[in-house]
Amino acid sequence: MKKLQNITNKLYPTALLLFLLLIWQMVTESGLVPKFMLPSPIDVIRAFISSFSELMQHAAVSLTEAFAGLGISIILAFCIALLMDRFEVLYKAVHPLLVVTQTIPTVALAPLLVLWLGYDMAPKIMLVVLTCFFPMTIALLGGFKSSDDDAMNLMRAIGARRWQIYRYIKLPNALPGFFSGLKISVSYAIVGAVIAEWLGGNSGLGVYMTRVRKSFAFDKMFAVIFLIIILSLLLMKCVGVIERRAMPWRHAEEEKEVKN
Amino acid sequence: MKKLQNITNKLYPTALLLFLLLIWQMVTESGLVPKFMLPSPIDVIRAFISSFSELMQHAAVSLTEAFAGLGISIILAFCIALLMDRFEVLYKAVHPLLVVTQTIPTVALAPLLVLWLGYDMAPKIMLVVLTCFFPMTIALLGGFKSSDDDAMNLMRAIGARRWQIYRYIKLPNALPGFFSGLKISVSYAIVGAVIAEWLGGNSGLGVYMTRVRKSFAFDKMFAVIFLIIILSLLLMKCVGVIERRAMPWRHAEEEKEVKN
Amino acid sequence: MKLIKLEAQNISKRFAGELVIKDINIRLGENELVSLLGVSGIGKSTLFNVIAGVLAPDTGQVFLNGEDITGQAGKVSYMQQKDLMQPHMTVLDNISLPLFIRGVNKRQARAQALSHFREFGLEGTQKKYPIQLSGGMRQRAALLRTYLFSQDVALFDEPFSALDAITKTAMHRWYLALMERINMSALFITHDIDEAILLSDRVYVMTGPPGVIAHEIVIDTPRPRGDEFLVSDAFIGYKREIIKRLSA
Amino acid sequence: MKLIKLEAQNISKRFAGELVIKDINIRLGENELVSLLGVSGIGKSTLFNVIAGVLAPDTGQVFLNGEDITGQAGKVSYMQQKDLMQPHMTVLDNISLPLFIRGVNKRQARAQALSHFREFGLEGTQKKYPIQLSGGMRQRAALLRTYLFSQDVALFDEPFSALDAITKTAMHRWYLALMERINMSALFITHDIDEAILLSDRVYVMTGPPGVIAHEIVIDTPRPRGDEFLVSDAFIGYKREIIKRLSA
Amino acid sequence: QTGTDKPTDQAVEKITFVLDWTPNTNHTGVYAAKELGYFQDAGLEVDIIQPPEGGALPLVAAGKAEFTVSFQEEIAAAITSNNPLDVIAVGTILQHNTSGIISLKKDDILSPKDMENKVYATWDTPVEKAILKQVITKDGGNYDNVKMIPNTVTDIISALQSNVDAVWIFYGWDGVATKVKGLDTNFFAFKDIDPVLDFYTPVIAASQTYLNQNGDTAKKFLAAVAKGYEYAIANPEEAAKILVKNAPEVDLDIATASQKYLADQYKAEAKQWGYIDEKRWDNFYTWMYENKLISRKLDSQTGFTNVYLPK
Ligand SMILES: Nc1ncnc2c1ncn2[C@@H]1O[C@H](COP(=O)(O)OP(=O)(O)OP(=O)(O)O)[C@@H](O)[C@H]1O
Ligand SMILES: Nc1ncnc2c1ncn2[C@@H]1O[C@H](COP(=O)(O)OP(=O)(O)OP(=O)(O)O)[C@@H](O)[C@H]1O
Ligand SMILES: O=C([O-])O
Ligand SMILES: [Mg+2]
Ligand SMILES: [Mg+2]
Repeated sequence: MKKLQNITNKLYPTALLLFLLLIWQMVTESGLVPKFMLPSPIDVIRAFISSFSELMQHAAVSLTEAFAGLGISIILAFCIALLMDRFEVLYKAVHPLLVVTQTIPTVALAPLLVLWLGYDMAPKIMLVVLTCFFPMTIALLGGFKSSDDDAMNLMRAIGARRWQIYRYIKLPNALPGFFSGLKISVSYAIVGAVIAEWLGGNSGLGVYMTRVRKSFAFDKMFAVIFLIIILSLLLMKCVGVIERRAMPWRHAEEEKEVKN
Repeated sequence: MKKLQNITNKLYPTALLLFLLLIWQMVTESGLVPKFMLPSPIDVIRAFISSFSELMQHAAVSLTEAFAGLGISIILAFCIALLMDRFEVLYKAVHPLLVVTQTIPTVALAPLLVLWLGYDMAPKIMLVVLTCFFPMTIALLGGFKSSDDDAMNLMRAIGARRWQIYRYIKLPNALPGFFSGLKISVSYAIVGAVIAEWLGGNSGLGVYMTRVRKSFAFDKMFAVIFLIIILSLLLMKCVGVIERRAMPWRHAEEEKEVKN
Repeated sequence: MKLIKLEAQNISKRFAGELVIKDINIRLGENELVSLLGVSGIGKSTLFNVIAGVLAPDTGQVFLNGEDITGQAGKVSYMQQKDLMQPHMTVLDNISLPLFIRGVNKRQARAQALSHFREFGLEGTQKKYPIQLSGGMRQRAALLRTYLFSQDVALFDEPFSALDAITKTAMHRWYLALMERINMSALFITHDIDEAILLSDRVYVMTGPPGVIAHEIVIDTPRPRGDEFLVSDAFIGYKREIIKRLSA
Repeated sequence: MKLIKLEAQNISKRFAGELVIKDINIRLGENELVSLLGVSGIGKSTLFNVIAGVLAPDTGQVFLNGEDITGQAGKVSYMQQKDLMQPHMTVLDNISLPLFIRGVNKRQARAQALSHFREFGLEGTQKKYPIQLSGGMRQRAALLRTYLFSQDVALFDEPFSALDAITKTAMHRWYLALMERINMSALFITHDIDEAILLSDRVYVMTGPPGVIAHEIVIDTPRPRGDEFLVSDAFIGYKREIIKRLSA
Repeated sequence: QTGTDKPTDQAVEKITFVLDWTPNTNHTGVYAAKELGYFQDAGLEVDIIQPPEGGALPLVAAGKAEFTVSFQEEIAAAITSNNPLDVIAVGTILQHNTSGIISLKKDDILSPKDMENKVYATWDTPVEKAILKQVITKDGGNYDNVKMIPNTVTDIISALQSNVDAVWIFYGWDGVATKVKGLDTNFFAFKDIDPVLDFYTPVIAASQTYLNQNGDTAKKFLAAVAKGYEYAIANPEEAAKILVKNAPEVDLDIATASQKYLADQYKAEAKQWGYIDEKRWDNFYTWMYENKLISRKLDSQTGFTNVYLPK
């Protein structure tokens, strides 16, 4: 039953996607749009295959940067969110500024980052951190702050220390938010790394993208864009899998929902 | 009472901000970091004042693009969300693709947009739409879909037509989500317009930013960044004000919360 | 027997293949208040949804004043367990909603609704938002909204179950007094045995699953019923009987 | 009077300048079950928070076995209206939580908790998550958690009010039977007059605002109290008295 | 203002001209033509536009712009790609390749081989690497010993003071800027090492389709532009002011110094501004093909034309 539903659920978007691709192919075939302005899907697939090994090499670099940046973001977000939850003064002082930092056009900072941090991975990782840190922190903080007051009263009534309240109530309560924040962040992370690479570097999808663009290979450029999308989706899927592992009680809740 | 609290609430972040600015000023004064790598806050303020009229001219262009893009996004988001809520098939087919489009690095598409749409405002507005459309649609759709089933049953029981259910239940229910989506979107909109302007044009903060960057004027570049932040915050504030006007019942709810 | 306002015949309904209610037959006479008592999940709300025309039954028919209204919404009033006041509308607009829906001009609708505010103990609340009302007031507002939609036949799905005991008692008193003044035939779902006995002319006891009408008890204590009824022998007798039937 | 386990003397508490409870004096004897009855918002939970040491009173003291425990958490068991089962822990871990907190080794804690599962009607649920339990089971699990924290003195804040009438009746029966077997002194908050009479040795009636103890009623019907007690004259007498005191 | 003899009934033709970079002294002639009314006199209304990152050739090919600033090697890439772009050079802005390697005096980079073991900020393009290899090898050095780091130089002054030793620059802007700012530098130009490297950079490009349909307009445009550059050659200081007026963020001191330098470079020894020498052009394309920088051999006289230049 459930499996069947899964299949039909995927049928609609797949059909729509194929339909869109078909239209795209037809538009380019018809010559309505010149090829150099819009390569056809088949051109793009061909470019993807022919430059596959290059793409993979560059993807490895971008992924390394994305993961490093994500890792740092997560650790930072945990520390800051914990401190902000623990110390009200800190929350009051830092939270409004955090919100403000979100309006900083990170991409605009990229040239400065290169100037400050040099040409290696550091500025790229930094840009990823700047992009991902905020949603992670807000998600975690939301989880901590939304913990049930009554549950915490209960914990206090049974004599729990502060860290025990974090251990048993606040951290588990923050997990769902953490994972949805993470899902957003993984796709930001890759895109962040790519944008940072535009600013210079020897390898990475952003560098490759600049190169193929400068040699007017739009088919390869589209191939890179598609690779980025695929990588983002794969990573989001991975987060989904980890999420299910980390929160086994969610199965129970979902089953309950299906039943009702 | 409330006013006093408002003031102390703003005291902490303001103090922290001033402290950070002070440190920044001291770092640059001390010569620890060469001026060309990091202009001091005072340099930036000076740059802001000296180039104020230019900044305003360019800001007007960027804001026009941002508003046009936002307006189109809102209209589009409303239409698409309505259709997707109304027709389940459409929801099933389009929603997964919408999520996927979110992983497209819009900035990467920018050069293509210029190629396709030319030099004027069109590609910039298009990029703003691509950036803002998704969060708006998802927010609206969430509001429509989360409308209370029982309330809708009640409406049906009293003989309400479909449009009446939208009028009295679904649209008001989607408003809070709409406004938080809008708050995110306004800051995305400005940044989106600026990034699009990097791609070429005669005016706009992005064009100006590129120029001052390429003519070694980092103090002016920081001034642009700060202007962008200020504009984003102002716009978010405006949305907040409109939100309060559009949802008078929120006052009642907030008062209740303060009391409890 | 009084004139029959509403009748449900042989109603059955399945969800995902599972039989939830089976061959339900109930009647509601003019100006009668009839309660439906049963444990959680037995299918009481499902039956109401069928009667209200929001849900199509698998078998059976619903008649209002002898006319077949099976599957037609908007024929009888319906008040759910939650008061379902819309937070974004003033109390007055919430209450006027059924009239708006029916296409009554807004000014007229509001005036009509307002004319009942005193009777329903809602004076001075018209410009407030629902969140500013107490639980009891919200229920009275929902009741007035139901009443405005149709003074004829109303379905009440646990209208008082969200209230605390003291407020609930006050609401019972007020409702009994109201019933003396207005004409309304009402079908009532409740979990609360005391409430069913206090308010009803008859009580249907539902058991299951699948949900069936296991018993019908006529409460023939005359109205008005005061507080002393709650501690009378007659009351105890009904309660004993119902507890026996429910656990059967 | 039995040995006094718990005593609260002259408790007052203000929130934002407003006096919520005023000069509250209550006692709880060994193995006694004492109920606290009062309308919503009168300050019952506030009083419990003070006794549990979660909230500091403005005036007054709390004594446990003659020792001043004012403002000290972790001295008495506390069960709130919501069952507060943590969704992310198995039923067994939820119940063992007080032992974990106290620093008992996890395996030992689980074994100790498990040894009571039969008694509390929870066999077979240990590996489940709370969401997979029925309302009644969750309340029993919360009760066991409370019991495991301290067999001595427990505070129950509306433990059964979230249950439907039928389940609640079953829980009452089960709880009365449990009381025969275990030793526990319990202070009980409820909105439900019937419940207070059925379960308690004494009932404190709170009125206000500010919340004060208006009256104390001793329910001296001997235990075990069966279903027929609910419809007995004595029961009616108590109920009449309480209704009078509450509305005074 | 020159007296206008333009017939008023003739419709004004709009032209979009896309730069290759932010406004600088390479573009002065175009700004001068606009400022001094040469375009207006020719019945043209010219919009000067800042470029997209990565060049505007596709826009010209797509008909979104009429003219753009490009480079000889960029045109080679465009016309040899899988989906070739319809673009062609219609005139050169500078007669010679004034680019080369700049470094601080203290680094002692006097000729290409001195770049060994020095840090060079590379744009990481195949053409650039091939050129470097060519000059270093020819100078007797080993190209592999140059330390390459990605080029993100936006400011030559600060770059040379950071960990970068050598940067590829156009002397007319960055080289002059270092002088104005008082830096002691060494510089060598590629064309002085190997004549084949005296290719055309920057040039003005258009699409052949546009030229075929609007030959007269193109001629009018280029005539006005040529007049603008002639003005810049004759009046460096006035020309610098015109540029700064149109791009206020440009440093007037650098611009003036740059104009003075470029006055001798716009036209140099050529008989007219913009003229592209067939041999020099072809030689460079041959060199590109031999170094596998383009996928196919280009015929002689491919990629440029002088026919739209004023006679
Ligand atoms: N739309 C639906 N789809 C599938 N199952 C449903 C649906 N609505 C109700 N059910 C199931 O039908 C049964 C009866 O539900 P119903 O709400 O009618 O019970 P109820 O007697 O009103 O219970 P309560 O007293 O808790 O309100 C339940 O098992 C419920 O899960
Ligand atoms: N932390 C708090 N801060 C301010 N006011 C509070 C706080 N906790 C409770 N109150 C107020 O104190 C009063 C008593 O609340 P309390 O929860 O003790 O009542 P209660 O008798 O338990 O009510 P219920 O039966 O609804 O649980 C209420 O008016 C409530 O709004
Ligand atoms: O224009 C640039 O290629 O940076
Ligand atoms: Mg129901
Ligand atoms: Mg309470």
